[in-house]
Amino acid sequence: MQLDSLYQEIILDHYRSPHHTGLADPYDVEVHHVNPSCGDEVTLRVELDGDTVTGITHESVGCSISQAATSVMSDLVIGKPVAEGMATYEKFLELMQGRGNVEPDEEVLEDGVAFAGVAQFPARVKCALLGWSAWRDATARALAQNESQDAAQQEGVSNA
Amino acid sequence: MQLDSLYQEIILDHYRSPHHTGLADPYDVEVHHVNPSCGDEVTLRVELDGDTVTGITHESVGCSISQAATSVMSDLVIGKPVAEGMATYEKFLELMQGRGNVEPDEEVLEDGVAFAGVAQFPARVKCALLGWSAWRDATARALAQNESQDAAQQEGVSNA
Amino acid sequence: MTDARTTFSSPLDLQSVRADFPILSRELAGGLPLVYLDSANSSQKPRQVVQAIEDHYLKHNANVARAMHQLGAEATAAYEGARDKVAAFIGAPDRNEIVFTKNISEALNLVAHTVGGSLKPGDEVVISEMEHHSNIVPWQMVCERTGATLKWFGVTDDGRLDLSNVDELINERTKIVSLTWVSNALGTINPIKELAAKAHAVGALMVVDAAQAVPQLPVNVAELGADLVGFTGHKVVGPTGVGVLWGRYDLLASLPPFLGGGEMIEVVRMTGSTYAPPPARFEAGTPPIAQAVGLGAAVDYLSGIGMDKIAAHEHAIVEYALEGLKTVPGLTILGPTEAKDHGGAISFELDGVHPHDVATVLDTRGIAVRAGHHCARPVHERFGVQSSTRASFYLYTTPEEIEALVDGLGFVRSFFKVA
Amino acid sequence: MTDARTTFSSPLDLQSVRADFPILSRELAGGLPLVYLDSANSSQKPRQVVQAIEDHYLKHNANVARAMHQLGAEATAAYEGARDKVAAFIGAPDRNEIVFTKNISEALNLVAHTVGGSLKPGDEVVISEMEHHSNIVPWQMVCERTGATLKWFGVTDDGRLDLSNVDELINERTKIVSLTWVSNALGTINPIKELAAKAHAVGALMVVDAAQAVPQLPVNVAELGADLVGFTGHKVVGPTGVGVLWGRYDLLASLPPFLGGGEMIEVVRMTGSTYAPPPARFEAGTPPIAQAVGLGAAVDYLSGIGMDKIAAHEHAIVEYALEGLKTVPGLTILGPTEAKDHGGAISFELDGVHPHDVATVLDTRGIAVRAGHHCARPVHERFGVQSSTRASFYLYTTPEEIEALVDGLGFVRSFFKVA
Ligand SMILES: Cc1ncc(COP(=O)(O)O)c(C=O)c1O
Ligand SMILES: Cc1ncc(COP(=O)(O)O)c(C=O)c1O
Repeated sequence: MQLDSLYQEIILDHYRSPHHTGLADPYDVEVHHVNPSCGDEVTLRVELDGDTVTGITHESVGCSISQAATSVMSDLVIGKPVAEGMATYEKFLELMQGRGNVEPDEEVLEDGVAFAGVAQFPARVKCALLGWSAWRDATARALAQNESQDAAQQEGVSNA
Repeated sequence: MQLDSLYQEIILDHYRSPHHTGLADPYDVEVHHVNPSCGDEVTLRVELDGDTVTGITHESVGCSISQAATSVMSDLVIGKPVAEGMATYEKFLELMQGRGNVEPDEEVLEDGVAFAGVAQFPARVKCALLGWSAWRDATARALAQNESQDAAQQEGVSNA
Repeated sequence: MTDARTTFSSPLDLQSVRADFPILSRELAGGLPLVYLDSANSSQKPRQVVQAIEDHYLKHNANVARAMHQLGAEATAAYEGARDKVAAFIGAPDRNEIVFTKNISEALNLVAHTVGGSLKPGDEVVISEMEHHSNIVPWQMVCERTGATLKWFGVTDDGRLDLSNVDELINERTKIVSLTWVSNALGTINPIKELAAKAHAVGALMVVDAAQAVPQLPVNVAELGADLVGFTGHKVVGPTGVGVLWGRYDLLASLPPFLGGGEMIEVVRMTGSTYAPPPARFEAGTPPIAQAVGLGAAVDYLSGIGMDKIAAHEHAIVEYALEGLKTVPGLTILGPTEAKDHGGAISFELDGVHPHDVATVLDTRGIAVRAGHHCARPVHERFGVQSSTRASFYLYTTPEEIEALVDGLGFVRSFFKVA
Repeated sequence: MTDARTTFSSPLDLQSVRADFPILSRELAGGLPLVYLDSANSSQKPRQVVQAIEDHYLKHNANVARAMHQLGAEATAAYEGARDKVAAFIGAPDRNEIVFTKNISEALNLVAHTVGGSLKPGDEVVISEMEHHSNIVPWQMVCERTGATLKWFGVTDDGRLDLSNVDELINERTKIVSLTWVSNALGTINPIKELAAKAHAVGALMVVDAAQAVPQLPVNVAELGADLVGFTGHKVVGPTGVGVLWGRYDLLASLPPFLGGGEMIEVVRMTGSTYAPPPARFEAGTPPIAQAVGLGAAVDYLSGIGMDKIAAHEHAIVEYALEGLKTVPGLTILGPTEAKDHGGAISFELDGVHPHDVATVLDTRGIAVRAGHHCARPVHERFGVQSSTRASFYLYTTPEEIEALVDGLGFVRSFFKVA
């Protein structure tokens, strides 16, 4: 029973056929994140158009939870403004850290509600957050990079 | 009672007027030993004639036990062959480590028997051994130094 | 009796505090009661701390971080929970600023190694003459390795930091200022906040040895203005085998690792490795898990009583003790003789009796004090004394114990016939 | 069932051993009994060890070496007594060859720092692909610092050290060979004695990571022929927060200090310091006193049972487990598949199920195993796997627990529909 609440069918489906895998070109920033305690790894590319996330692709090795969570994260964030993606992350984080006492918001989290059971397995919370942390890092870098390019263009300076 | 067994009159006498203090010239080797846990220090000079200890002088800062023990040690060792001094040391060490269960040999240890009570104060055993360790170190060095000088002389080589 | 001694008042209910520390009612050899006046050396432990350790081993023991099973999750929650508790206890803005070490000595070596590793000839490190050896030797070692120069504050005759040349000492070459907050030898409480501002004004980092401060004072590292602050578990009614380094997160994140091994890594390849972010970066190998848990229980215990009350008690006891010691003929106090800005340790000399002999005679009366240089040889050299006797106090120290010390010193004098 | 499984026999009275470990009869969530198969990660503690720690804190607690009073003498006797016990347990010729550290990771860093500090470009350090990160990263760091070159033994397909190029690897440029005795990931037991002789033949030092060996094998460092050997308290039924470095005395005495601070000094002056002889030289700051005392109780406990019997039990359990695991379809064992020269840890892959998922599903049945790379990423890379599941055993492991594991793996397969 506890097990089924962890391994919901939605999770196993995303695990068996994850969305947005295969690293696409072009992209703004690529990052590589690992979970040092268990060895899960994700390589993730992000593309922004202004403040909107136009693309996320990833390649990862890892358990069902980390793979499925990265797949669901991509679904949730692609096409949304960065700020909305970050807000979704906050909701997801709250769910993960809630030790089972947080009611998930299906409006916001969509397939992400399937991860509610993970919160009862503290050791697996990191797995569910790996893809998110990669996306947040990549996005922050992409924003900074695009900003400095904009600034350079406005000043009429062109970077090689 | 316990106190009086530690601070025997003999010890306090040696403490108040230690023998063989003031660093004499000539000497073979000078060493400086410290008890790092409490800061007691002794500078000690030794002079040998062949295998006989002809002189020990010392200057020290430290507690009654360490000062008195160095004084008694000097009395016991001066004029004796090195081997006999080392044997006396072994007896003294045995007494110190005996936790009060070793009967001191007054023949060998003379005034040193007064330290029997120290064995019941493990923290003070180091104090009673400081002068002895300085003497043993200095003597070992002096023997080595004299030997190499002898060897040099036999080979007809003179050291500056 | 002087006024201070007759009007002793403390906000603590000493009887109930003492009931938490079973060792205090232990009988010594000869049926003597224990008068423990050596808490600056190591504090005693309340049963709550010992119980927390026992519970951990017997019910929740497993390795942390890496273990995915239920015991592993419990052990990790306990260990990381201790990090939360310690962060809250010292006012750290971020739990990831708390690094667990084995003692404060390791913490100071970690700092000397990682911050000090980038020192160059011409750079200067400033310490003081009243430091504990653990805040001297690591700096000597790193200065020797890097060619940087070690400078130090002197100490005034009344045992305060000599600040007369502060602007000369802390100058544009200064990269690190590392000072004790409360001296373990003199009891002096140093003006860290002001000195941190001076250090920052020249772009230097401020490191604080808070080994004696965290046990006694309400501490808020965010307000202190220092960059790195260390303390040690066994002096805050916690276990041995655990210490803490707090550092500003961005500073910690900029530092290279110290020890290498499990837990501190990100990816290990035979050809090279990358490292985890703080605090993991600085916690190589299996950490002191049960000890951190015990430390968590210790800071809970102290918070439960209230650090403000503990500080007030400490102040009252120090005042009482200073007055009492001043009544002993031939006794000279090293360091400040007034209770203002005076931590809970008092070192002194007794004319004509060596400190070891003082300590041994007191010990035969059940009174535990420390004799020697208390790991602070330079400050003894500064005062021209080879060693001293130190009495130190904590939340469980009673005025009766101070009386026992004063009476004991009278006995020492008569025993050695200096009375 | 195969023959090996039906004929299980151990020299230990498992029921009475297990009675000493209260955690083993703990109830997990959902009322499940605990099946603890993660002892290579951290062992459980018998009540004797926990009791010794409690006794120490509640009756004898004080700082060591420096304290002259009765409690100080008792604490010092307990701490130094633990040194005697550990020396006897591993056959050290001299008690002063035992250095207490916080874990074996610190011990290996100490060695890399002090022995490795004198490395020069052109010098070589040899490790292996099956090392724990704690025996890789410190060497990477010191090689980077000194310009020396890191080399390593490969691992054969059946999980043994690849000795085919040993005479090329260990050559006249080799200064240090540092190898694990028993692999924590593969279980492999390495031929340390032979390799130590090879190292010595070229004038190199032999360092041994005995973190997994000391718990399982009767150890005599004098006979082993190595120069430096480390192990860690929490894996030998002892406390966290304490490790051991053994070294030949003359070698230790020739090494510079590692961490600086209290206890490790001889004379401290502001202008420079001199250092104490070993072991104090390497024990800066207040040592893990209660932890050493607990470790002393732990080695007493193991000696009381008999290390030869524990080794025989471990062998029997490993044999039983290997046979059992071989009955699970789709299961591939990493490393040696025969019990000969096989320590008490077995890592494996299960087709179609990620190790974390294996571990989590087993956990819901009360079975605690480890999933990941067990702080040994390179050997996983060597076998082309990202991670594995590891079951590991100790003196309290029963054949019934192995059965529970095998059954549990069957359930994992059916749950993930790979059956
Ligand atoms: C072979 C080996 N070496 C080193 C270590 C590191 O031990 P610790 O984490 O106690 O320092 C371990 C265990 O984690 C190990 O199995
Ligand atoms: C001011 C100060 N700094 C550092 C230390 C060192 O603490 P530890 O021995 O726990 O590392 C002490 C206590 O011994 C101390 O009083």
